[in-house]
Amino acid sequence: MLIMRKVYLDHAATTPAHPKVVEAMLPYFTGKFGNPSNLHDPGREAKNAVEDARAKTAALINARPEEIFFTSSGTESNNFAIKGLAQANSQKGNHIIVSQVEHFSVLHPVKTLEKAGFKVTSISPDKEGFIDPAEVAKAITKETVLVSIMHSNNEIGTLQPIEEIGKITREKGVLFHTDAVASVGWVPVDVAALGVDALSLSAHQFYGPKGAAALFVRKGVRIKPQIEGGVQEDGRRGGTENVPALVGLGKAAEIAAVDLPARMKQISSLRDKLLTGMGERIPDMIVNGHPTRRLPNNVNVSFLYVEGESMLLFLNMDGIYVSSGSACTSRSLKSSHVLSCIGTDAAAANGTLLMTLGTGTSGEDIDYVLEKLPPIVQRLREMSPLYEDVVKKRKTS
Amino acid sequence: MLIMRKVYLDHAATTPAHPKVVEAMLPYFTGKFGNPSNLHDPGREAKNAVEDARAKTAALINARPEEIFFTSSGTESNNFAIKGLAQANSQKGNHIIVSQVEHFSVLHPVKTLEKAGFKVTSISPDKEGFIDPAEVAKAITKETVLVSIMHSNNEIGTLQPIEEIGKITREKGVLFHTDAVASVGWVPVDVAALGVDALSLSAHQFYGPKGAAALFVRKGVRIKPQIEGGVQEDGRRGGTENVPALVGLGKAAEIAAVDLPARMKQISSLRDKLLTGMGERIPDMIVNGHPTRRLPNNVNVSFLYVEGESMLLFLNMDGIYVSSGSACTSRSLKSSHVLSCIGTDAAAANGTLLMTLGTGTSGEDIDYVLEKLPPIVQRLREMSPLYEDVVKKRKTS
Amino acid sequence: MEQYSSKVMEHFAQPHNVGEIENADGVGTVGNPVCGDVMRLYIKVDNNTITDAKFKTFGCGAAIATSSMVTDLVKGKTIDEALQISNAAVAEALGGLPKVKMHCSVLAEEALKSALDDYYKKKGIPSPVKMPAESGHEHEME
Amino acid sequence: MEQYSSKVMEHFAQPHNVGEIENADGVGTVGNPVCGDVMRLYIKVDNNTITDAKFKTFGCGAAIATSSMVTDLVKGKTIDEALQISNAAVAEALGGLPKVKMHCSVLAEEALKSALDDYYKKKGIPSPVKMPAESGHEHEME
Ligand SMILES: Cc1ncc(COP(=O)(O)O)c(C=O)c1O
Ligand SMILES: Cc1ncc(COP(=O)(O)O)c(C=O)c1O
Repeated sequence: MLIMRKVYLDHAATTPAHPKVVEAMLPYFTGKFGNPSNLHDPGREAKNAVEDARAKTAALINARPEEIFFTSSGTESNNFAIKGLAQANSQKGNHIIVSQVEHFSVLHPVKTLEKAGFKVTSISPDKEGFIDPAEVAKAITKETVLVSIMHSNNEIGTLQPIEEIGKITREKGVLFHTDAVASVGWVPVDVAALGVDALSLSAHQFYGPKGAAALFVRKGVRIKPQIEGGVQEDGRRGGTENVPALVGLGKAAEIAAVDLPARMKQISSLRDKLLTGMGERIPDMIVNGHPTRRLPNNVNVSFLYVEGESMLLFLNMDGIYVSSGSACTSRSLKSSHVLSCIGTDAAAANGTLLMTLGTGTSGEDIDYVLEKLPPIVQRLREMSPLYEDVVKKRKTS
Repeated sequence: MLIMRKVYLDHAATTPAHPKVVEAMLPYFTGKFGNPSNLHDPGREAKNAVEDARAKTAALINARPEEIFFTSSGTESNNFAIKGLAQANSQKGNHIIVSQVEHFSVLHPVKTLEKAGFKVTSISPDKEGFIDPAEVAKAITKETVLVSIMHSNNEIGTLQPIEEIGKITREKGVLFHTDAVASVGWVPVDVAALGVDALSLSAHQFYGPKGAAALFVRKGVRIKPQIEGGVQEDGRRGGTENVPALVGLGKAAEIAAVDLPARMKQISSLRDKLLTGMGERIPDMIVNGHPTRRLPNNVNVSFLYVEGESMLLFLNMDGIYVSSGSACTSRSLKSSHVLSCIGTDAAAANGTLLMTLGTGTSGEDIDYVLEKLPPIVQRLREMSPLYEDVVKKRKTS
Repeated sequence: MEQYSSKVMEHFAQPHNVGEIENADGVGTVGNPVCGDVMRLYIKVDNNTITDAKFKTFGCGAAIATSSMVTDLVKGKTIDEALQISNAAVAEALGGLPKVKMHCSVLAEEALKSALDDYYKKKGIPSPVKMPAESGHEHEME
Repeated sequence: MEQYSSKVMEHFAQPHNVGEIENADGVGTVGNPVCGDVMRLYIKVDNNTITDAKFKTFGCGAAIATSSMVTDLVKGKTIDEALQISNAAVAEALGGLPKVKMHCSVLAEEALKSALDDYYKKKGIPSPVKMPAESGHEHEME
């Protein structure tokens, strides 16, 4: 029997939990199942586990344990940061600055605040998705209460100049949040060096479990709870703690802290192999994002004249799992807002594949993709009226 | 070696996950780790698992799958219900009706809405914690947009007349939410029979995992998302789904649907044995809550002249795990608002133990408690100046 | 999003009638690359009967499958019969389409009508073809 | 809430000096059952020295442990020395208390001062005792 190779290249969507993460979580479902709010031994045991996880999560980003507030997802962390910081500090002003390429879990809460009377400045990126710190500086007014610029973009992988922006916001006394959900576990993230006041991270993005995430909030910064009515998380976020998942987050943070340098080196070299290999084999390919300031595991390319979902589905039949920026693969039927903001032609955007590598990706996996992908693109091009038109035009010219 | 008996009587705080629940969850951490938003096979597999869990959760409460919105905790479900329903339907009016004995995850969001301009009527319970439907009817005005009355009280176990209140709210065209976090899995809950428009439940309260909960929202009822920016949960609640935990919730719901009648019968008979046994062995004991309309697993008693935390700690040394309504065991250092609302004397409230049985509780466990508890109460009374005064008074009279 | 039916996947994986017809009697191109779907349909007409149909499509799985299906359906039909083919018929023949992909079947109907319209034009006959009303995407919330 | 130190648990599980002193030279009762803590402290004084101390306490683990500790501390001390015993000293002797339980050590200091005050009153001497300022709970958010 032939066993088909499976190549998962969608680590920006989610990662499998590390086996040691699952092992660490397991005792907390049945044996050590206590509620951390309780005073008895089972409660204490659970409380200690949560505090241990908090310390490990803090250590990964160079924060203090009491600056870590656990949530259930990166999306919740971003909602908490945007709404919580704006609401708790609105006496300072009612102006918010974001970038156009933020995740919707930042942009939608910002839109909600806008409806409630906040003013919003949305900074546009350059062609490579980069936000110019000078533009942020220029946008800051006396009324500015919060700046939120993501640490790296989850689609095109561009790393933002957070440290530079942090210097500006600190100088001007403005709160600064960064969505580091796509970064933590893949590149070094140090809240002290970055000078941020709040930072979002999500466990399932770096080999932790789904359902566990955190918001770092610098000591002394006020934030309004969004999930209210519980003493948990120092009164900032109610709800019985998801003890096993938080233990898993702690473990994933511990592993990432150790593995990070090797992880980055190995993955970026495979990333380069994939990118170069595709470029050699497939004409009319555009690489999106910044050539060097990007996440080590991120490949975002547009294949002209073909549509993303159909590529994705053919790759799926070969056991290769990727994402696409295509309108057809989004539930909104709009192609990626990130690609459109960096000026990618809409037709090209619809032919975009997002391939994100992981710690388990091998050289053979990349070879396999380089074998399977080119004929798929070629076959779809031969089926494409856009390609037909281009070929005819090329012939006549 | 003597192995100490461990008797966990704090199932209202949290339950262990059922072994079959953990078994059902396990494949979704590493093998089937996909993100349900993705189109490829790992994504589909995860999506199917979430939809299966949704169907099972719906079945337990007689809802339709598309009426179930997953969240991360009972607290989040209550926040979502209160804020989401009030905000989405504020064109109808700005008056909210709740009871005084609601969980803080209902009361605090209501307080937040009150600060934002909503008017609130808070219905007081009778001595047994019961809310009179006639009082709810009386409180409804043209401006009333939402009534929220809990299905059962998590401290004193009183079951509320939800069906009667549902008749009134339907007649008056007012939205009705019930917090059934303490009820689901312990007593039958049927959203059709109850006539509610929204209902909260939480997996860890009935042998599911922590981190998985749901809000039922009747089809056609509008609700404003609180965690925004994701396509998940039909656009109502963003954030990558906690797939393993939701699978666990589905499994717990499936098990509860089958086990419920046996569960109720067995547990209520042990509950009666505990209550009678304590009453026979310990003088000056008050039973809180309603004698019959109460959760089958709930025992809430006040032992006069002694303080709850010290009882709890001595019981803990004997491997018996309970909660207390005492001010000292709450992080707020205020004794239970529920006991105070039903008129329990504050000193008595500080001597309250909450003991909640579970499916694993045995007759021997109860015997053990009946052996260990009376000498603890007696010892603490002999240490108590309040008891000294009472004994002296009794002697002289 | 709902999953594709097995029939859709069949037609997507091995689409029928891919290609061009040289000197076709009618050609219709509909859709927009910005929205992610462009369909081009070629027909050969002999004695008022469609004897051959081919397509080229830039688009998602559903777009390719509906193109494959609509070309299957028209072959052997008279012009009048072909004009009766609705998007619902195409979707039904594929065992249904996910709700958000129904616009692909509309596009297939449009492509066919546009090819028939072109056929009339080429013939110099006033075209009786009415293009379907709904042709945009159903935009769901993000 | 932080956990109790092992010293606190020791004094809670096996408190020293529980009981009454018949015909005590000073008795002080402080606290309020509504707040969850009432302490009563008895002292026996001989030649300006506290020769015995006993307590009865209604309260949490920390309340019982601080009562036990403060009675230990005063035994053998002169009245003047006893007046110097602060709540911080009691907490420190117990290896620290959780922040939200510091009020229990304040109560223990109060109980002692109240017993000493009573001693002076019984003796008919004007009392030099000043009750500590802070005596309420630190109410944290719910
Ligand atoms: C940059 C960024 N922010 C936020 C999120 C949302 O995180 P979660 O999936 O944990 O809700 C994601 C998820 O992919 C992300 O990439
Ligand atoms: C009645 C009631 N509502 C809400 C909650 C909050 O649920 P969770 O612990 O899942 O946040 C509880 C928890 O004990 C409860 O008993």
